[in-house]
Amino acid sequence: MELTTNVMKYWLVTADEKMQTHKEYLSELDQAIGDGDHGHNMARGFQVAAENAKESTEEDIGALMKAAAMTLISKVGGASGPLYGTAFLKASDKWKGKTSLSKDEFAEGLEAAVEGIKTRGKAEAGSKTMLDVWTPVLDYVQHHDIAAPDVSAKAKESMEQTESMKAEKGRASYYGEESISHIDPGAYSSYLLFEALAEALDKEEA
Amino acid sequence: MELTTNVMKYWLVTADEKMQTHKEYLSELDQAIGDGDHGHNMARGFQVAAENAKESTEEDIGALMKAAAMTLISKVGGASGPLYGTAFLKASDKWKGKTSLSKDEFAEGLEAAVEGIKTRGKAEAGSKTMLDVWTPVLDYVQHHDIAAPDVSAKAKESMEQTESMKAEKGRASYYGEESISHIDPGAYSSYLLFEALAEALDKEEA
Amino acid sequence: MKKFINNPEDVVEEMLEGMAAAHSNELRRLPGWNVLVRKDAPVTGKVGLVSGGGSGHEPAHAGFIGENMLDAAVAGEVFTSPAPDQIFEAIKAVDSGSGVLLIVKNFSGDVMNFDMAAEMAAAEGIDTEQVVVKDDIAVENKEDRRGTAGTVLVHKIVGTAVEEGLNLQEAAELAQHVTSRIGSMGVSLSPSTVPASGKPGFTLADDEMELGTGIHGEPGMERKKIQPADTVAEELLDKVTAELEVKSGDDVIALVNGQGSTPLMELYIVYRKAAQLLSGRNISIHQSMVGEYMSSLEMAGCSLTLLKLDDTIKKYVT
Amino acid sequence: MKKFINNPEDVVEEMLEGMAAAHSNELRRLPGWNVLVRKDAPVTGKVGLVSGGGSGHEPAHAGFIGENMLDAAVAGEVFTSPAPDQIFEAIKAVDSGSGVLLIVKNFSGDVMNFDMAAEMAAAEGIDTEQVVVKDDIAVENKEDRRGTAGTVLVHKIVGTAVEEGLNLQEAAELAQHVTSRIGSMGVSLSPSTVPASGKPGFTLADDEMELGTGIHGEPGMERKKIQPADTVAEELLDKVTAELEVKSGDDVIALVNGQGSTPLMELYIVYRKAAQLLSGRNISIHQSMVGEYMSSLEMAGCSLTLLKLDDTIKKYVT
Ligand SMILES: Nc1ncnc2c1ncn2[C@@H]1O[C@H](COP(=O)(O)OP(=O)(O)O)[C@@H](O)[C@H]1O
Ligand SMILES: Nc1ncnc2c1ncn2[C@@H]1O[C@H](COP(=O)(O)OP(=O)(O)O)[C@@H](O)[C@H]1O
Ligand SMILES: [Mg+2]
Ligand SMILES: [Mg+2]
Ligand SMILES: [Mg+2]
Ligand SMILES: [Mg+2]
Repeated sequence: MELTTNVMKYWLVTADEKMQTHKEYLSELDQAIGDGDHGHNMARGFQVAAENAKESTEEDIGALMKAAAMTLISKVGGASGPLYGTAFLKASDKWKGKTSLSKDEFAEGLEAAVEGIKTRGKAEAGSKTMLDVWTPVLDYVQHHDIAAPDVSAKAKESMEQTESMKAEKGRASYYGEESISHIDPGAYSSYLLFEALAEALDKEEA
Repeated sequence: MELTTNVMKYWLVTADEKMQTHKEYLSELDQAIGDGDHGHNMARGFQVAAENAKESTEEDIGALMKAAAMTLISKVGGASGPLYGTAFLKASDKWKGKTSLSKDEFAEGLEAAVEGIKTRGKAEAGSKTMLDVWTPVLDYVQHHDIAAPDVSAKAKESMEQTESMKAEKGRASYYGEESISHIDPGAYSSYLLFEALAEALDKEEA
Repeated sequence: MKKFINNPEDVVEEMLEGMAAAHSNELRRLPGWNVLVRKDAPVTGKVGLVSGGGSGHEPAHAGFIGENMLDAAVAGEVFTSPAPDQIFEAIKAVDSGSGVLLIVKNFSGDVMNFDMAAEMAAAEGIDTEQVVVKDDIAVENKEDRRGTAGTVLVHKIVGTAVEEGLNLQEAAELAQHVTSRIGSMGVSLSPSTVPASGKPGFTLADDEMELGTGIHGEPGMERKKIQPADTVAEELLDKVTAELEVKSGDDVIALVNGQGSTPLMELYIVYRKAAQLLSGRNISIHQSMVGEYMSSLEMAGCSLTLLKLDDTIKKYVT
Repeated sequence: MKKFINNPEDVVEEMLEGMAAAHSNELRRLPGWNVLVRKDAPVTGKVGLVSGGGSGHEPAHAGFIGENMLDAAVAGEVFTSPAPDQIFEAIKAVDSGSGVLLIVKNFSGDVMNFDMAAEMAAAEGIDTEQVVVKDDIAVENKEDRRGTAGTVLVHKIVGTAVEEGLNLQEAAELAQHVTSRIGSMGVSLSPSTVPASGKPGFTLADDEMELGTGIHGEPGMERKKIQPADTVAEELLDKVTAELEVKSGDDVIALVNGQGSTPLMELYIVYRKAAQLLSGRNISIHQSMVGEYMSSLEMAGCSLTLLKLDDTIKKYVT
């Protein structure tokens, strides 16, 4: 597989579509164990990131993703803004100067992204956060020849598993035991992001 | 007829009982075309006035009623406090030094009371206020040999007539046309006062 | 009714105790009376300034006790005018021999009780003057207009003026002059509940607002579907400027007052539009006030007050 | 949702425009940014003080810009932390070369965004320090405690201290010291509604209150039947004094903060009981604050904050 600049753009654009479509649902998830803004935050940020990507003539994937990172950092706000922003920023650094990514190059960027989230959020997987989607997806990508349906399935399964977890980070942690039996909103938006990636991979394969 | 000091005390005590019994109703009337405090205002003031009257060893009707006036002035508050207070104060002046009142002496006090209300409230009968009970009752007392049932009937009839009037004074005036088809709360409390007077007259006759 | 209270009958007493305890550097309570006075009252050689009215409008009036403001505030029961003996005590406590100006909101109860207090003062040889504030232009007949948030401007301007040495007669004239140039108009979204009654003062549908409500929830001019903030601001502004005949080149003080549960955020949104419109009409805002100055318990809503300045008044705007 | 707004997406922008217009003598807006700064920023030779967070807590934080207080406030979307580039602009605007102290309420979003802003500042050679306020004792684990009304005390005390010449390191240490001696606890009666969502943040039965809610309606410690004000005040006070180990002979600042739609009258009733209990325990109230300092839109409720003073802090209490 090769991920071209166009595929990466397509990833951002598709991610935005999904955030817009699921905006209310994401905020509802956040209403239950947070403050009800996650969908609005994600929709606000990805909208601008996707618009910029669409208009961009940038060929360098690193530069493209860095621009997206900066947009997410400045538009999303809340906790998810710095986390998604840092993730994209760290990945973009690995992808600097490239116009196409091999699977391993892609995985390298993803690994940097996950490290970035962990450092920024002072968290590990298992605390009922977006990391509970990013970490297993990274693991999967690192150890398999990735195919679109598998990435999507992995993300979905991981997202669903956050339902039974107890939140230990972020706003949801104040809900303690009551956070159990709710899906983590950041995990859900991350699942949407990787579903968009799967569609981008599909496109690449087509 | 002769109204003794004891009868006058009995008037105050009975008036208080009626204000307490109808406290909520008076406030409900005031809720419709005012601010809903008339029953609370009247109950607060008459309670203390009646307590003082009960404990008082005063023989002078003027002094007794002046004390009641001062209590009403300081305890009722709102618009009805100065109005009832002034009424009793003006009447008490006419009754100074007396331990018993003839019908004419009583009427003289009542007339002073009505003048007091008019001056204090810058109002005349016909504006849907307590004056629409006080004025006809005064007129009746001035021109008839009063008997308890008649005083009570006159007050009741006058009170009921305020229902169809349009308010032009006090808080109810802001309701304009909407004040129509509501009984004026001050008219109702005045009716209670004269009903109490009727019971006092009854007592005197008994 | 969800309130932090103990017994509904004790709310005023307990509030006053709380105020006196919290602000003991600025004011003190007259023992046994529902009156708070400036700590250093009576101030020698200065005309005393007394205001008051029913409680439930905090910070009015006790919150405006201090230098360049009131010398005393008298607190009635919730939404009920205080009795004359209370007002009289306030007058006695702040009179330094220079006389006392009473600032009264135009409600029949307040007017009558302050009148009686003035008579009591006269009987004891204390000079008083009264100014009755009638700023609520929602009421058509000028003489019947209610006193609302504009009253606070009278406290501040006349408060400054008497501190600078105006005598009682001059202070009364200035107060009258200021009052005649103030107009206010309110709009409410939901009612308040007086603790003693436990029931909301009026009802409004979920999508309705009422234009022109008084500070106790007295009826306004019109009920209508709730409008965007800009539309509301424009309507309030148009009504007030028309009434005061404010025109290009004029200077005003603009006050957006919160009625109780409307967030400061919304008050600023309303203020923003009013300020834009004023500046578009070449009317300059000499001073802005945005916040709760004359509240109505937990009523949701706001009011806009303008004071049309002139050179006489500007001298005392700090 | 009954609010004076236009488009829910524009509330923060329009509020900031309103604030900048209303208070142009005290502050100015950084063009294009959701940042309000002291009019004369940067103040030569003075450490800059920046705070901020989600909007909806007005007057926090912009209402505390001024001498002896903040140099800048950064406004996020309603109840949403502002982004690092916004904070970075604030830092640049107030840095006079003496460095900038960031006062952050402890929410993961705020902490991360202020962290990133500090990194951006470092990359441009601007010194910053941060203090994270964790005053909400309703959360058991000290490190996870939320930042609430106590934050305002840090603004004021450290604001005074830097005006008197403390350098960045000293200011950060003082801020840390002050923060460690602040405890707050809230109790809510009804929720607020974020304009963008249009739905109340939580639900409470008609006879229920929630003890320990956060300023965005985060869950508290316990829901129970609504209690009389005196009981509520005592419970809040007991929890806070126990946590801070306030004892006979100590001096405190006591702040009763309104969450939005609770009338000032009720806040004073709560304050009254707290003050009585403190004085009964021989704890002296050095300074009292009663009102809305850190609101939560139109939430009904209040919180009690104590700051346990010592000689170091007292120097800067004005
Ligand atoms: N420290 C953290 N580490 C990783 N993810 C976090 C952390 N804190 C929050 N999150 C993620 O952010 C999501 C919430 O984002 P959002 O609602 O946009 O921000 P906020 O909580 O500030 O309102 C959570 O569902 C969780 O997945
Ligand atoms: N100017 C007036 N003249 C005569 N009666 C008046 C006047 N203003 C008010 N009232 C009477 O007072 C009553 C209202 O009293 P109350 O509710 O106790 O006071 P407030 O209106 O201040 O709340 C009215 O129903 C009316 O009968
Ligand atoms: Mg959220
Ligand atoms: Mg009434
Ligand atoms: Mg009343
Ligand atoms: Mg948020």
